[in-house]
Amino acid sequence: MNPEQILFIFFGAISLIGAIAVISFRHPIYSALSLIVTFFAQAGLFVLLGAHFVAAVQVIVYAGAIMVLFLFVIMLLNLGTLSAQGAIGGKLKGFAIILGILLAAEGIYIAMNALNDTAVASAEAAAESVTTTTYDIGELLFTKYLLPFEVTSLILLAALIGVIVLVKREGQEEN
Amino acid sequence: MSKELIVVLLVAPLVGFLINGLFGKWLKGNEKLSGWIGALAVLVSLVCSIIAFTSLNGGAAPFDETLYEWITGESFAFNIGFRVDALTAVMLLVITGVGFLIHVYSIGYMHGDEGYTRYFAYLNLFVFAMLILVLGNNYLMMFVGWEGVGLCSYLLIGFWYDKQSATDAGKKAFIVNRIGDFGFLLGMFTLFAAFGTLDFATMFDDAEADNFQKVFGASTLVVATLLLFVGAIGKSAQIPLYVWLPDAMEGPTPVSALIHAATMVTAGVYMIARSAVLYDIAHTGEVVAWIGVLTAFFAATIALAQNDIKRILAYSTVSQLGYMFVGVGVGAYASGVFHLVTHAFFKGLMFLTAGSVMHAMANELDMRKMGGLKAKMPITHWTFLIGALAIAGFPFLSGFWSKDEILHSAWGSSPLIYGIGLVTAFLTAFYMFRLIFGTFYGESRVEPEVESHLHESPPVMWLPLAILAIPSAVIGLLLGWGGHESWFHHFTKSVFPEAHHDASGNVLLFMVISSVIGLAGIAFAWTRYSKRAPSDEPTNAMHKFVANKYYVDEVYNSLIVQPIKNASHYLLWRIVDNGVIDGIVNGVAAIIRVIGGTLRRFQTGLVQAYIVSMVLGIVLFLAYYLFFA
Amino acid sequence: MPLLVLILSSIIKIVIIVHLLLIGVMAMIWSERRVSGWMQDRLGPNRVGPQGLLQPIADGLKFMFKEDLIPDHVDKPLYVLAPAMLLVPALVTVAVVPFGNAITLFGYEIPLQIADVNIGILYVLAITSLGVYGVVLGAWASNNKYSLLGGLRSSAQMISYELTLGLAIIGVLMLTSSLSLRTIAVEQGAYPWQWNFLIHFPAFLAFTTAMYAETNRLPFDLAEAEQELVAGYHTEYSSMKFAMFFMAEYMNMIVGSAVTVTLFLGGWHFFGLENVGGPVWSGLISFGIFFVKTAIFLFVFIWVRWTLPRFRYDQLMNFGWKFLLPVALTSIVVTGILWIATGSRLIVGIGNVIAAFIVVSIVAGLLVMNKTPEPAIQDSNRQITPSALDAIE
Amino acid sequence: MPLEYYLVLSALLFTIGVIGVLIRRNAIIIFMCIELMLNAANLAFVAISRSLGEATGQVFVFFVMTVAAAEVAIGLAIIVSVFKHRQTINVDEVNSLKG
Repeated sequence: MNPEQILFIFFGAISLIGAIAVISFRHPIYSALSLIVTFFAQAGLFVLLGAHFVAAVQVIVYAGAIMVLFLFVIMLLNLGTLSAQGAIGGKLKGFAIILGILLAAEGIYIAMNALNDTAVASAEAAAESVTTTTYDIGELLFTKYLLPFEVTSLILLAALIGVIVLVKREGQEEN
Repeated sequence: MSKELIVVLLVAPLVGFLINGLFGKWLKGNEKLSGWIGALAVLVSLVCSIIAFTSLNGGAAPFDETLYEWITGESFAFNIGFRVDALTAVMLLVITGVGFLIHVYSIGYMHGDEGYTRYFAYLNLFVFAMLILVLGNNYLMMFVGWEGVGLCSYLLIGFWYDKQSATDAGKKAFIVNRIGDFGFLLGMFTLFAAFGTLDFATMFDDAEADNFQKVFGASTLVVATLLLFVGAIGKSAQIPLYVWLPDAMEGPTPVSALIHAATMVTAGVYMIARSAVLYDIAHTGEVVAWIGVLTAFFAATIALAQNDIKRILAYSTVSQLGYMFVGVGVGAYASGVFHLVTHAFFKGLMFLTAGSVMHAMANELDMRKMGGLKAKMPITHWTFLIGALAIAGFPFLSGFWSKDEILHSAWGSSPLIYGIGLVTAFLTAFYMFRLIFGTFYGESRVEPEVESHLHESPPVMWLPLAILAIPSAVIGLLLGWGGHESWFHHFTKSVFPEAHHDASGNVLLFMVISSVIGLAGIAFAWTRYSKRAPSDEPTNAMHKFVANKYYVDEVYNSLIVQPIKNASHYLLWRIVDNGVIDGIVNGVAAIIRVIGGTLRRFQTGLVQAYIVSMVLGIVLFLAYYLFFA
Repeated sequence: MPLLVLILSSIIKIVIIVHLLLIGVMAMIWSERRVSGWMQDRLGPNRVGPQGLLQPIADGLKFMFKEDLIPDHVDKPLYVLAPAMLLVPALVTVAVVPFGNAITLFGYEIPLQIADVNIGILYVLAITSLGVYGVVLGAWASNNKYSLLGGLRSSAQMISYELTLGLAIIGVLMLTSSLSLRTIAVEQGAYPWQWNFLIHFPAFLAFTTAMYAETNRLPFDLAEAEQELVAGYHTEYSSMKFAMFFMAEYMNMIVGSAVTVTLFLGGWHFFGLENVGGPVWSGLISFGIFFVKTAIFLFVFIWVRWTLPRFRYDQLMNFGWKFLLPVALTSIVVTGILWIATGSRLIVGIGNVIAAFIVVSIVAGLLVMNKTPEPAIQDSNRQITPSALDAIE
Repeated sequence: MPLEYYLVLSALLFTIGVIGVLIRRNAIIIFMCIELMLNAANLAFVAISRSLGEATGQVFVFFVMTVAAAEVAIGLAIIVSVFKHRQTINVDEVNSLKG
C-alpha cells in the first residue's frame, strides 16, 4: 500500500463518515460541522489529485464562506431540532432510503464499468502523475472559458441583487 | 471600389432608420432634426453612390464580392454579397439622388405631422431595402430587398393609419403584391432547382453555356422567367395586378413620388433588366412587351377620365411602367432602363409638384376645384410644366429621348406594339395637359376660404422641385443623344446582351413622328380644356365606363374577393374551425381534464414527495439505460 | 536533499517556530500591558520579575490551576471543541510564512520556512477564514444570548472583512506572478522603496485594517465588546479554555503581522543586511530582521488599540463594505491597467494612491449627500426574534 | 490510484446527498445535502481532469463553486424570509405548492 492509497482511504472514509453524519445528526449545527469535515476531507482528496488550487478554493469558498453563512443563519434563526412527525411517514422514508441505495448501486456500476474503452480510460495511463498548476487553470479560465467566466460574474451579481431585494423588502414591511 | 464604401452606402440609411425609429420619441420635440437626420443618411448614400459610379470606370470594372455567408448547406450557399455594375450604379444614383431630394422636400411637406419621425424612419428603411434590392448579387438578396420595399410601401401607404381608406389601400397593396411575390418565389425556386445557385454571375454564365438542370425540360427558363415576371407584374403594377398602385396614393405625396413613381415600382423593370440574359435565352420578352404595352394603353385611357390629380399621375405611372416593360421586353434593355431613369426624375418631379399644390390647397386633390393656380404658384407651375412636357415627349426634353428609343426598338420587334405605343403617347400628352390646363390655367374654381391661403411652398419644398426640374429637362439630352449610340448605351453595354434586332428605319423619322404625336396631344388638350373646366359628370356611357376604371376593382371584388370571403366564412370558419379544430381542441382539453383530475391527487404540496418521485424516475431511467438499452 | 534530512529539519523547524510563537504570545501579553501602561501614563505590571517580565508566566500558572468549569446549560462537545478550533488555525497558518532566507547547516541548505507551498497565499487565506468557527461555535455552544450576539457579530464581520483581505493582495500577486510567499518576499528586493507597501499603498492599508478586524482587535472587537456583551463569545469560558481563546488572539496577531511583513514589507530584506556574513549568519540575520519588523508591526497593533475608539456595528459594516472593499477593488483595477500599460512600479504606486483617494472621496461624498437621520438602535436586538435580523443586518 | 475509486466515492457521496434531501425535513439540512451533491460532482470532475491530464475539469469545479455560492446566498435569504413569515423552515409545513 503506497502513501497515496493510504491517504485516499483516510480522506475518503472521513468524507463518507462526515456525509452520513450530515444527514444523521438531529441538530443543524452538528450537520453543518459534519459537512465542514466532509469538505476538508474533499480538499485533501483534491490535493491528492494534484489540484492544489481547487483544494485551496474549496476551503476558502466552502469552509470559509458558505458554511459560515449556514452557521450564521442557523444561529440567527436559533433553529432547534424539528419535531419528528411529519407528512412524510416512515414508509416513504424507507422507500427513499431504498431508492438511494439503488441509486448508489447504479452510480457504482457506472463508475466501475461505463468508463471502459472510453477516451478517459485510454488517456489515464498516459497522464497519471500530471499536476495542474494554478497557471494552467488561469490560462483556461481567461482564454477558452472566458465567456462562462464572465457569465458566472453575472450570476453572482444577480444573486447579490436578489438577496438584497429579498431581505430589504421584508425589512421595510416590518418597520 | 471598396467593400467599405458599399457597406457605408448601404448602412447609412439603416442608421438613419434606427435613430429615427428607436429614438424618435426624444426627437419629437425637434422634428427638423429628425428630418435632417433622415436626409443626411440618404445624402451619405448619395455621395457613396457617386464615388461608386465614378470608380466604375465607365462600366469596365464591376464589383462583385461576398461579404458574409448567410445560409450554408451541404450543396449550396447563400451569401450576402453585392454587385455593382453599370446597371446597379445607375439605379443607385436614381434611388439616392431622387431619394435625397424627396427627403429634403418631405422635411417641409410633413411639417407638423403627428408621425414625423416615424415617417422618416420608414422612408430611410425604404431606401435601405431598395439599396439591398439593387445591390444584391443574387436573387435571394434581391428578394430580401424586394420584400423590404414591399413592407415599407405598405407601412407608408397606410402611414395615416387612422384613416380607413389609407389602411385599406395599404392592405390592398400588400395582398396584391403578395400574389406577385409568390410568383417571384416560385421563379426563384425554379432557378435554384435548375442552377443550384442564385448568384447572378454564375447563373448567367451557366445559362449562356446551356449548363443547367432542365427541371421543366426545354422550357425551364421560360417557366422561370415568366414566374419572375409575375413578381414584376405585382411590384410594377402591370395588368392584371396594377390595381393597388392608384389606391396607394392614399399615402403622403412624397411617398408616392419616391416609392410609387421613381423607385420601388421600377423594381420589376430592374429585375428583368438584371435577368436580361435569361429572358434573352428563354425568348419570353415578347410576353413582357405585350403586357407592358397593353398596360400602357389601358392605364392611359383610364387616366383620361380622372379628376384627382394624384390618380392621374398614378395611372400615368402605370402607363409609363408599361413603356419600360415594352423596352426591356423587346430586348432594348438599355432603353427600358433609360426610360426608368428619366421617368424617375420627371414623375418624381410631378408628384412633388402635386404635393406642393395639395400643400397650398389644404389637401384638395380634385382639379375641378382648382384652376388658375399659375399666378399664385409660379414655381410649382413651371416645374410641373417641365415635367409634363418631358412625359409628353416634347422634343429634346428627357421623356422624348427615352420614349423614342423604346418606340424605335418596338418597331423593330412588332409594328403593332409600336402602333399601340404611339397611340398611348398621344393619350399621355393629352391627359397630362388636361391636367395642366385644369389645374394651372383658366378661371379659378378654388373655394374662397382656401383661396385666401393660397401660397407658394416654402424653399425647402420648392428647392427640390427646382433641382429635379433640371435633370427632368436635360438628362435625356445628356445621356440619350445619339439614340442607340448614346453615352447611356455605351455605359450599360457590359451588362446587357447584344440587342438581337438592329434598329431599322430612319431614326430621325421616328423622332419626328413621336414629336408630332406628342404635340398633337398637347394641342388637342389645349383645344378642349384651355378655356373650360374638366367636365363634372361623365356625359356618355363610354366616359362613365372609363371614369370608373373599367370596373376592374368591382370585377376583382365579385370574382375573387367575395368567393374567398364566403368560402372562408362558411367552410373554413363554420365547419373546419368551429367544428373540426375546436372539436379536437375541446376533446383534448376534456381528456386532459380527466387525467389531471386523477393526477392532482398526487400533488400534495410536499416538496419531498415530488423529489422522491423525481429520484424514482432517475433510478428507473438509469436502470433502463444501463441494463436494457 | 535526502528525505530524512527534510523530515528532520522540518520537525526541528516546527518545534522551534511553535515555541517561538508561544513565547511570542507571552511576550505580547507582557508588552501589551506595559505599553498600555506607558501610553496611559501608568506603570503596568512590574512586580513579578524584573520589569514584570515574569507576569505572563504567573498568569499562565493561574489559568492552569483554576477549576475547569463547564456550565450546565452548554452544548458540551462544541463548548470543548471551540477553543481548539480557534487556536489550531492560528498555529497552522504559520507553516507557510518564510521567516528568513535559507540557512546552510552541514552542507544542506535549509530554507527558514516550514513548507514552501506553491499556493501559499491561498493557504493563508483558507486557514484564516477558518478562525471564525472557533468564535461562532464557542458563542453558540455557550447557550447565552450575549455570547450568541458576539458570535453573530463576529461571523458577519469576518465574512465582510475577509473579502477585503483577499482582494487587497491581488495587486501584489499580479506584480509578483506567484502565489508562493517565499517568491513574493524574494521578489520585493532589498530596499524599502522596492517593497510592496509603497507600490500598493492603499491595498496595504486596506489589508492591514482588514487584518485588525480579522483578529478581533480594537477598534474592531465588537464580538467581545465588554460594555455591551459582557465578554462576548467567551463569556462562559474560564481557566485553560479561556486561555486558549486568549492565546489564539495574540497568535493571530503575530501570524498576521508576519504575513503582512512578508507580503508588503519586504520580508527579511533590509538594505542588503541579510546577505552579510556567511551562509549560517546571513540566515540568522535575515531571521532577526524579520523578527524586528514583525515586532514593530505588533507594536502598531497596541498603539492603534489605545488610539482609536471602538466602531459601532453599522459603522463597522459601512466601513468594510463602502470604503475598504472599493479601495481594494480599485487597487486591482488600477494596478492591472497601469502595469500592463506602463510596466513601471513607480507609476503603479502613484496611480494606486490617486485612484484610492478619488474612490474614497466619491464614496464619502455620496454618503454625505444621502445622509438621513439615523434611527435609534432598537432594544429588540437583545433577544433573538425575527425582527432582530433587521437590526443586525 | 485508479480513477474508478474516486468515481465510486463520488457516487456514494452523491447518493448520501440525495438520501439526505429525501429524508430530512429541515430546509437548511436539505440545502446542505445539495451542497454535498455538488461537491460529489466536483470530486468526479477533478478526478477525471487528472485522468485526462488537463485542467478543464478543474475549471468546471471553479464554475460549480461560483454557482454554489450564488445559490447558497439566495437560498439562505429565502429560508430567512420564509422563517420570518411562518416561523418554521420545516418543508412539510411549507406546502403552499399544493394545488
